[in-house]
Amino acid sequence: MMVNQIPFKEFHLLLNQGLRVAIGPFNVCIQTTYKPLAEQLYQLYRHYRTAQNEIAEFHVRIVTERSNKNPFEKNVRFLLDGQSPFESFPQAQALAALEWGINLAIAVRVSHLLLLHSAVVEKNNHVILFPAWPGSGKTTLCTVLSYRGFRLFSDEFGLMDPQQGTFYPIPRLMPLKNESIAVIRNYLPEITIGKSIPNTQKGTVAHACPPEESIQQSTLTAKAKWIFFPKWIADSTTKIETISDSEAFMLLASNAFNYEVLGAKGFQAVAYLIRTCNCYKLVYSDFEDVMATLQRLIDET
Amino acid sequence: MTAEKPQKTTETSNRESTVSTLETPQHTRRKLLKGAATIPVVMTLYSGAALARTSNITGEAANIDTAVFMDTSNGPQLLCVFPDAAQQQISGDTYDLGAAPQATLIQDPKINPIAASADKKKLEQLDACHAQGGIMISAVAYSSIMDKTGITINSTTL
Amino acid sequence: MKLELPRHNQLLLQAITTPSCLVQYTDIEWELLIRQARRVKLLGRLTLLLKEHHLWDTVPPRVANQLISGFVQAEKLQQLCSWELNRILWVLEDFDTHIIALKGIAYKLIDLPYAKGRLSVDLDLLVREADLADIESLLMIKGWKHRPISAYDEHYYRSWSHEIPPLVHTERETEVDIHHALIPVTTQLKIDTALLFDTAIPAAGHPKIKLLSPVDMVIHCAINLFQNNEIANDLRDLLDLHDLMTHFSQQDEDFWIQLTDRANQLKISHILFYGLYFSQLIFSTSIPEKTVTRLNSKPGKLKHRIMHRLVPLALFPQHPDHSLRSASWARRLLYLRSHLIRMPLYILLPHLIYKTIRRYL
Amino acid sequence: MMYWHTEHFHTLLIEDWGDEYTVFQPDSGKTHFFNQISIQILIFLSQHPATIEQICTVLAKQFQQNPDKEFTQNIEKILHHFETLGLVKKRNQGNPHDG
Repeated sequence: MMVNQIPFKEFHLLLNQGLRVAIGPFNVCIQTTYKPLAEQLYQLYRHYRTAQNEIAEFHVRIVTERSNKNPFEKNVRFLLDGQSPFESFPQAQALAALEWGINLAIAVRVSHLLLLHSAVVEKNNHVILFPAWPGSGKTTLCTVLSYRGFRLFSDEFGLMDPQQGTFYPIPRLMPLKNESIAVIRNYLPEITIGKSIPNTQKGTVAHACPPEESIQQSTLTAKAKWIFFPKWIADSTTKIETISDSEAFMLLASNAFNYEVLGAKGFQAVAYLIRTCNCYKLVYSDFEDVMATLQRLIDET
Repeated sequence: MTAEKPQKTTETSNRESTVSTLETPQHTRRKLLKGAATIPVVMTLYSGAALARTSNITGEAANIDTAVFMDTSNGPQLLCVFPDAAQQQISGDTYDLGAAPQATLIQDPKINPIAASADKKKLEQLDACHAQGGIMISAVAYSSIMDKTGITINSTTL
Repeated sequence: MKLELPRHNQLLLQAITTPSCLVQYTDIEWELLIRQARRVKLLGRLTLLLKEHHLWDTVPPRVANQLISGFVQAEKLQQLCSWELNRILWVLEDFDTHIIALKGIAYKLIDLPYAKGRLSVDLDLLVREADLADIESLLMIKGWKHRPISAYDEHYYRSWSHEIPPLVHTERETEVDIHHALIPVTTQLKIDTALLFDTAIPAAGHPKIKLLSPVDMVIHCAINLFQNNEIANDLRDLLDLHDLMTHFSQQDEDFWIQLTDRANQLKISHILFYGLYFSQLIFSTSIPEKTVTRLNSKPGKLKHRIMHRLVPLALFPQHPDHSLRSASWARRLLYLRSHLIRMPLYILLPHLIYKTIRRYL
Repeated sequence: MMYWHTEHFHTLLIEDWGDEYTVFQPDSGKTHFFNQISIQILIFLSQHPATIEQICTVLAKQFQQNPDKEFTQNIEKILHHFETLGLVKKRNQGNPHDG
């Protein structure tokens, strides 16, 4: 059952008790009685599949509480299995808190897969990785690509099975930050973007919905073929520079959440990726330009 | 006997993986290390986990009120974090591949938390932090990374 | 007295004591089991049990992935602890002394069954008090540092505790806790560390490392649980105790007599009493009947009854979605107890006030 | 005499990227990057313990260098670094063919 096949009233009721949503290879049980969040989720999660009768890996809650600083104000708190990993947030940031919280839960708990910190898209059954730290514009780039012919795997996590060498899609809401929000609204006016949430820890955030097809195909895995270490530099022309295997190895390994936890398996997985992928540094500013460049590279190989 | 080519020491015998190299891309031989080949070099990779987590969750504190001040015997001290080491490409022969985020407590100027000057002094500590290339980190970010793999500046008996 | 556990805790206990019952668990039960096992650090243990009982193929895939993740993390932390010890030994190479490895790393060194799945975050070592200053400074020269702590905490460690402030090497993450005694110095109980070194046994392959004798290892485990800690979510530590006693008693038939003799000698038999009692109550450890009667001192009836009510409520994890009020109270009371037995009131009251204030600052 | 020897060399996983190497050290769980000369030092020491002079003589020949002061110093520096990483150990005396 898809979320958009459920009437809002029922959806809200499910959220009160614990709504189970399939997000890539994981099921997340989300519980909240905070109605504004229910409304946002009803809009932004509408293409996700519910998994009410399945085991959920993550159990998260958003609860409201009185603010310590201002007794007339209410805050929201994120809970993972009843434990609170963060301070509370202003109510308006409930969605951002939920999304960050789920990311944190994945990042700290999952160790049966290699977790690269990377945007991931797929084209012609080949995965393209964009491993990078925040500020490189990977979410923005990823949003554009996923609505322009590439299938979205994730704007944040490269989930790799270290045995098989395959990647699992985990399409989640894409948190656009600050200037990127307007950039994407202009460039992709047709897509669904949630309300702008100002004053978060990362400035203003607005969540872009992944394309419906990407969510529907989120059980289809694929192997990686290209790795681009991206950097967004204002007004630069698109530049692609090959990098050496050893450098790519070190960059990729240091861009993973749990590379060291996996020990020898992580080492072998990264070595495998480097041996089987073409690795480049990518500098860009213009979407059309970067897409044309990527397309050319894909066609060549 | 050591003049011969290095033996291929890749130990793959215990590799359970079914991964196979189907099509090997054209691999470039441009080296990570540019420059003298006769200077022995070893670089150790530091875990990216902590940095990834900081940046994944939050960034810089929005204002001084949400920054983290640690209580010390010398009054509150700003937690100053040096982020994003992995992105700094230091010019020269090698690439700095980054370390786990480093943090320090700013000691000057000393803050008396109940004095009227406290807010001004807090901002001065922030300047001192910026001068070292650091940022103030929000309390939220701090609490989310306070476990073993994050910045572990504070350890109390709580 | 019987053990009464809420349903969700029964799911956890059954899984550990009778893994064969897991084939009957429904998805809902598996999910609740995993969430509790994670809270009390037993994912690695469950993984080992399922494999040992050839049940791995019956585990639902979503559960199996979480178990593997838990096991991999336990393995990684063990590797980090072993490496930290390796680096400490390297620093102490020219320093003529022995150090005793405690807790998780010791269980690994004696090959205690299931030690491979045990999650231990810190490296715990015991040194002779006379060596303490030298060892601390040798480590600090080679890059270990104390985490910045407040003057109050520094004072707490140096004056009242049985360990120095934790050390962490600048390039690594593992915390090293160096103890000079097994019990905080503010406690009325005293165990002469020299006595422990006298009977310590060598660790295979590590000339500098020693291990507590089997009986002392058990006693230390009981002290940690019922004297030094607050018991909340410490089910794993009681399981350690059960494992140790089971393991040693199989190796040496005089084990139980030696254990009670030693407890009497060290004047901690009332603490060991709780260890024996709860290990048997919860994990059905096979302890000869006479063992308890050989203890010189036991808690009074009322104390015992209260502990019987409180301890299981605190040891087992709360239901992750709805916490029991009785369990919350049990935890609060045991928290107070743990402080009362560790510190005289004139230290304790200011200490608790300080900690309370700091929590709300 | 001071002899250097490798520690658990056989456990290392080494990926060869053409004159540059990434090495996984299971004991420490760390990944290291090596260049050609630094990996050759390890390989040489894994075959038998050697003094700094022996290492320099062999390496200088292999890399067609003068075993001058600077060369020796660089080798010495890296050996001490290897030691802190737990890749090599030094031993003061005894039979060099023990390890």
